[in-house]
Amino acid sequence: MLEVRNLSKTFGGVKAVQDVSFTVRAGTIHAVIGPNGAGKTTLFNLITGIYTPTSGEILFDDASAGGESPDRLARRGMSRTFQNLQVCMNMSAIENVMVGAHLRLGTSLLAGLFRLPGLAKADAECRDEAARLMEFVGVGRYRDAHASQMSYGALKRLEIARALAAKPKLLLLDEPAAGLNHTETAEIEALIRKVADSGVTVVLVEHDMKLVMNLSDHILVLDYGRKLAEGSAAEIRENPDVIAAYLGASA
Amino acid sequence: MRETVLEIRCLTSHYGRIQALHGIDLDVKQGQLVALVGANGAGKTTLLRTISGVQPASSGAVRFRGEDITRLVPEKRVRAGICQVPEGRQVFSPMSIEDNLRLGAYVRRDREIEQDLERMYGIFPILKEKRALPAGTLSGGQQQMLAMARALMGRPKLLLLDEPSMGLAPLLVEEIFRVIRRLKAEGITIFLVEQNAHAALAIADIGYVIETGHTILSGPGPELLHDEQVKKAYLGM
Amino acid sequence: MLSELLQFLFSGLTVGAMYALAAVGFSLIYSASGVINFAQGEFIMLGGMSAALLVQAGVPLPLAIALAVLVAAAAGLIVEKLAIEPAGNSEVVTLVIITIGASLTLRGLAEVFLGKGNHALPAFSGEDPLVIFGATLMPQSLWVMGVTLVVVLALGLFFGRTTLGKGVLATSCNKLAAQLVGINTRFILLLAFGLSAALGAVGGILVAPMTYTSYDVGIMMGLKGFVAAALGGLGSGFGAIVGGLLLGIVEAMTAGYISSAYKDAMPFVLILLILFFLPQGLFGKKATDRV
Amino acid sequence: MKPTTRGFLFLAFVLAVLPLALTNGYYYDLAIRMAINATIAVGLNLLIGYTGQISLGHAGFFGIGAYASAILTSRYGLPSGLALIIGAVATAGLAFAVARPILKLKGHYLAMATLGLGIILSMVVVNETDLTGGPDGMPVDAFSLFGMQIVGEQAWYVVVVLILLLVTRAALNLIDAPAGRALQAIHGAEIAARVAGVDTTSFKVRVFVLSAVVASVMGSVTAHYVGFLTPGVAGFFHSIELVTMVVLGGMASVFGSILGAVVLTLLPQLLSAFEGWETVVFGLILMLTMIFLPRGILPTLRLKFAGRAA
Amino acid sequence: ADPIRIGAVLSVTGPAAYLGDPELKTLQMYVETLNKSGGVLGRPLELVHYDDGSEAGKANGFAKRLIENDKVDFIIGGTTSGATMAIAPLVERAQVPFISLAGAVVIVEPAKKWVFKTPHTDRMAAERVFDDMKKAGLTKVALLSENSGFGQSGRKEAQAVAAKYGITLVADETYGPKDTDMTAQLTKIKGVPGVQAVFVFGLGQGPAVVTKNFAQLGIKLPLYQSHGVASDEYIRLAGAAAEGVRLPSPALPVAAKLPATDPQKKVVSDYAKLFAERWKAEPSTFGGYAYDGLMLATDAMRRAGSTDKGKVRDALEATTNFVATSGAFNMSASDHMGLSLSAFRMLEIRNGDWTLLN
Ligand SMILES: Nc1ncnc2c1ncn2[C@@H]1O[C@H](COP(=O)(O)OP(=O)(O)OP(=O)(O)O)[C@@H](O)[C@H]1O
Ligand SMILES: Nc1ncnc2c1ncn2[C@@H]1O[C@H](COP(=O)(O)OP(=O)(O)OP(=O)(O)O)[C@@H](O)[C@H]1O
Ligand SMILES: [Mg+2]
Ligand SMILES: [Mg+2]
Repeated sequence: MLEVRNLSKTFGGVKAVQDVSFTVRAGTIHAVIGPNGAGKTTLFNLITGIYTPTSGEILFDDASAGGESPDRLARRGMSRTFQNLQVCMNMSAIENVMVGAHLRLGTSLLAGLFRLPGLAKADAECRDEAARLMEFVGVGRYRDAHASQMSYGALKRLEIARALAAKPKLLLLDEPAAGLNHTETAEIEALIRKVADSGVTVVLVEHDMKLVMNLSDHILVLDYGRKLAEGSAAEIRENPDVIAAYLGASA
Repeated sequence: MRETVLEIRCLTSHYGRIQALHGIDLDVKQGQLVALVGANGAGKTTLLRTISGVQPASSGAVRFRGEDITRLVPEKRVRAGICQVPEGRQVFSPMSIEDNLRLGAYVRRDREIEQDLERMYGIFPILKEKRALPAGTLSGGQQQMLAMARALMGRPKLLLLDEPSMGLAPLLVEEIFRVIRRLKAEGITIFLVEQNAHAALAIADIGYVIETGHTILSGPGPELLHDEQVKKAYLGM
Repeated sequence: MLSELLQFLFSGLTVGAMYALAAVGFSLIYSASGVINFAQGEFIMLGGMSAALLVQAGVPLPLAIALAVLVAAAAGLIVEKLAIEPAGNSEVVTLVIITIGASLTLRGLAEVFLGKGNHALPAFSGEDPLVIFGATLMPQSLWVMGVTLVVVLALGLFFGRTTLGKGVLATSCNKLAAQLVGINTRFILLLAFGLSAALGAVGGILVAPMTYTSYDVGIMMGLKGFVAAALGGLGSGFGAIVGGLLLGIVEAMTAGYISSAYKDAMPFVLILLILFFLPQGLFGKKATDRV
Repeated sequence: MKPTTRGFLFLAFVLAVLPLALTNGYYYDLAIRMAINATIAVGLNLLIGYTGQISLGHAGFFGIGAYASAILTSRYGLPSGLALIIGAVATAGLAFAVARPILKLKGHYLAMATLGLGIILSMVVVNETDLTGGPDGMPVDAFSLFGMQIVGEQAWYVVVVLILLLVTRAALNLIDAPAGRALQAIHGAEIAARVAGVDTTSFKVRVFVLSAVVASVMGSVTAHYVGFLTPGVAGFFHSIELVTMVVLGGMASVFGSILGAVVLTLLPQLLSAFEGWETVVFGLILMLTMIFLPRGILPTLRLKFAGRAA
Repeated sequence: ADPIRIGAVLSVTGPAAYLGDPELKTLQMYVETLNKSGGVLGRPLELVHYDDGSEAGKANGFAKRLIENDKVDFIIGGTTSGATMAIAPLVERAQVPFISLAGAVVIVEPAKKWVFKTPHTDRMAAERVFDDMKKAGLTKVALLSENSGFGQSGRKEAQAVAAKYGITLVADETYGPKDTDMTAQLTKIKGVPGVQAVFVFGLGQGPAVVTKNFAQLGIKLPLYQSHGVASDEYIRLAGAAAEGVRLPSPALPVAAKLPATDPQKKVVSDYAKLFAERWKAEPSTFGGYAYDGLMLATDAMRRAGSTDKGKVRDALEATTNFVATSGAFNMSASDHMGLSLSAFRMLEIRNGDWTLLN
């Protein structure tokens, strides 16, 4: 589904991602872990078109995706959440989720201006669906709230709902459990599992090892922008390099 | 009996008409590490913001070392020694990392700033490496370290931590908790909001559990770890 | 030919230095609050008008200058205290409209109390032009350029070296965090307005001997200052100078070689071109926020 | 019934019964000017309030429409309807051509670029004296369509009110539609919008063109209605005035824009009583409104009543 | 008795405030004065005035207000030609007599039934200057005009009449009303081969800057200004640089220097004195236009014996040899201004003061 070949990205002198290659098979959950500043978020930004790669290739569904704009990639079935919240604070919570469904609705400006038939109906359905999604990620009680009224953790979940609203083929989650306690993390874990079971390929960045180990079919470890290791959860857990660079003794 | 550093009585706070805190009562004694746990939206951040004075209290009182600071402007509270690591890191993005750290010592006039700077670089070497870069270019975890170091540059008497381990790699989480223990050993009073309830309660002298703006439980940290309700709601057991 | 070119250049530098000085004031308030202060031009006007009227009333020039700067600074402080501070955490556009309101109020008050006439101020170092390779330059131009340079250097030191200066920058980029490290953000804003009003007044006083002053000069100076500041990159003192001089020189060259009718339009053509390639102006900082 | 529908019906009702209170030509004149400004403000609000892209150059587009109508009808004898359309098309073309590079800019730089564009346009109007009459301005013939002239305030009132209602309805439709949500998402978090599949550049360009065309058409209408044009209509201050209407009434509020336009059109008339102090009072009102109603008149009041948080 | 309502739309603020402000002051002052002496036709005058902020669109709106809402008997104003032209169609339709205070020729050419004006036209100013140049043998002239209604109208007229006086305009430069430095334009003019004189058409502080820059560049050519600078303020601002500058002007600035036999002497002296006393400010020739307007209006009312709009208009059109600050007015059906070229005096600045030429 996703193939990354010799991908690099530099900012001035900083080599944020260096020569990274890996493959994500459809229908699996793939984790990317690594120390802070290892380049995980940068990798996500490259895959989703927010940054243009300095070199290397990205293939999505066997077609080139490197340097394409985010909205086109979204059209091709990618969706993601952000480590640094990107929520529209000028809108209500549910509208934020509905933005996620943008591509599935009539997006023409003219259609909007003249309220072409069909639009209102589709929109109402979309609203119901968004409400369901909010319930699904656990922010149902904010159904009528404005985004600016939500707490940090709630906003994190709202982003997941927005990403899901796009009905993506490939979902990238950047630290979905940050700011959640163990119980809430377990909920999110179940949620991701459910999403994956519905056939969505998931790539996630997370520092909560329990969640990562429980969920991942495959793990990629980055360190200083390079690939440090790759393998199943069990393999990674035992990898001495990974233990030294990232996990530490306790994990 | 140790001196009570922070004393909160019947504190309420509102965002517009939404009430986020419903009469919080809470005590933090000199040198103690107090942990606060609660679900998303429980009001933890709001409580810390109210203590720092960036969110107005609607009623009730906040006393710091016996003095009523409920209506004090934020900068005076910082001068009095209350420093916060805010939620969402809040670094000064366009400014260099070193400037960020120096700004942490904004209220200080002593000569030991340079020394403290080195100390922070010692704890977080990556910050030293990137000292001249804009803080906005840092990765999420690196920014979290910066926010922590910046607060420590203020030489707090009371340190308010809003989820300091968020977004940090496991090794660094350990490091952060080590730092917290060390600060406690140095006699700094710490008020810790943490989603990693397990780690937080394990090292806390006192733990408080907050739910929709009410404190519903309190007690010695390790004891709370064995509380069934806490286990179920916050520890995922 | 050379003397002509040189004369256009002098003309551009003279006018450009005025724009630069106006731009510095914009940059300063922008640095502290992220707001474009549309009342900046009125501070320039207040400086020039007060000085001119005081001199007319018989006050010696140096004293008149000092008083005029004080008047403008006081106006700046009052605007901040009464209009910007109560607006608190409003959005930037709201604050911008407030500064437009402040600008109208100040101009209106000047109109009512200081009258609509034009006023002159004596040149600081005489009226005999300096002749350089056949081109002429007024000594007052040198004053303007010199003071602009000094002001920008001083501001550079202030922002680069002093804790207070850093505090100003911190306030604009994250007010919450600034409060949490103990910065008195209200004082910072007050300082910024007072300072930039004083700077504006200095500018207004320096240019008054060459351009005359009246209650409505602030509109044009304010606009040109904003343009120069944006051209150079908002928040950059050096950018303000380069932006101002560039603006002045392009105007003069356009008037000299292309068409005086379109001399005011040409800088904007240039600016549009520059912004297409450098969206942060010439020396503006790139946005650094990550996702 | 949706609140917006209710609001729209209320607006239509007010506009329908308003003539009862318009006892002479002057009051009609005021109402017409309000409606014209309100229409422009509603269009501009789509760009500024909803999409978050400031424009300090919209008077330039207004000017294109106005002068296109004036020049094409009086100097080239074109029918006024055709002239209006040519003006609108020219505006759309220009707006489209410049939108892409300009809308890449953010914040004050965007303000700067649009301001520059507006000033260039107004300089052309001032300097091309042979076509535009220069600073002294030029007269404009009456508007006629299929041989029928619009004469008299009553007729104009009907025309501009219909346009206002049409534009308002369309704007309300839009903000309630997916496309409108996309616009607001661009304002709130542009990157998130792009990742959700919103072609942000194209949306910005389209809404920029849309608001420019509305301004242009209203420029044509104003030209014929007033019968005389001076370059001020294309100038910087007019642009500022338009933006002020949007912000004062309330960003991202269609009815707010209308209110803002009404207030800003009415104010100079009311203030004429303050002989010599007009500017001062006007400035003070502007400041006080924004201090006490920081989100603009309508949204702040609505918030106060709905009790939503800051 | 019912007051006679005089409506005025003036540019009291904005770029044209330089003109509109003294105009308003003049009207206010003389309405007071007239009322003190019993009013007109035994009725007091009431001035209803609006400030158009130098915007023609607003002038149009306010004129409508005067006509429809305030129901005035007479309208004075339109400080600028733009404002006047925006008002003209309204008064024509509503049939209200109207005296404009603006300079453009188009206001009265062709004559519109209800529209009159008091100032000399810009064309007359250009003609007067070119006439003087011709006498001095200057034929190659550089034109530097202000980018405002006043300046551009002047530029147009100057271009139109230059040939009549055998004058070639060898340069055509402009500057903005608030520009701060005109050395670029002047340098360009200086470099034009064969240029013999410079003619500046502008208002307010701009021409003073030009004059200073002129001196700074050491240009030795004769410098002519328009009537736009015929005020003491110009001399004060430009200082020594203004020495030798020539310009056409109404009689007002030289009121004291007029020979006792001059028919205008009393009118302008009285006006200047009254204005200075009442407003503690220098009288301005533009205020003089407003004086002329009000006096012509009231004179017409007196002669018509009523405020009936049609009768007042007819009386106004029949005005003969009415001496005011701008000169002696002789209106007719085809001439709604009624001034001759001789109404403009040529002045030169010598020793920091006005000197009446010839
Ligand atoms: N725009 C940029 N300019 C300069 N350096 C950058 C930029 N973006 C990222 N970097 C650097 O690249 C490195 C990788 O950053 P990235 O955000 O990808 O890390 P990460 O693996 O997501 O870390 P974390 O777990 O802390 O979120 C960091 O050292 C960061 O400072
Ligand atoms: N700006 C705001 N406006 C309105 N309501 C708010 C605002 N910020 C927070 N709230 C509400 O106040 C309550 C407490 O929020 P707070 O941010 O303090 O929660 P928290 O315990 O820190 O949650 P989290 O773990 O998600 O950070 C929540 O119900 C939230 O929705
Ligand atoms: Mg990251
Ligand atoms: Mg929180």
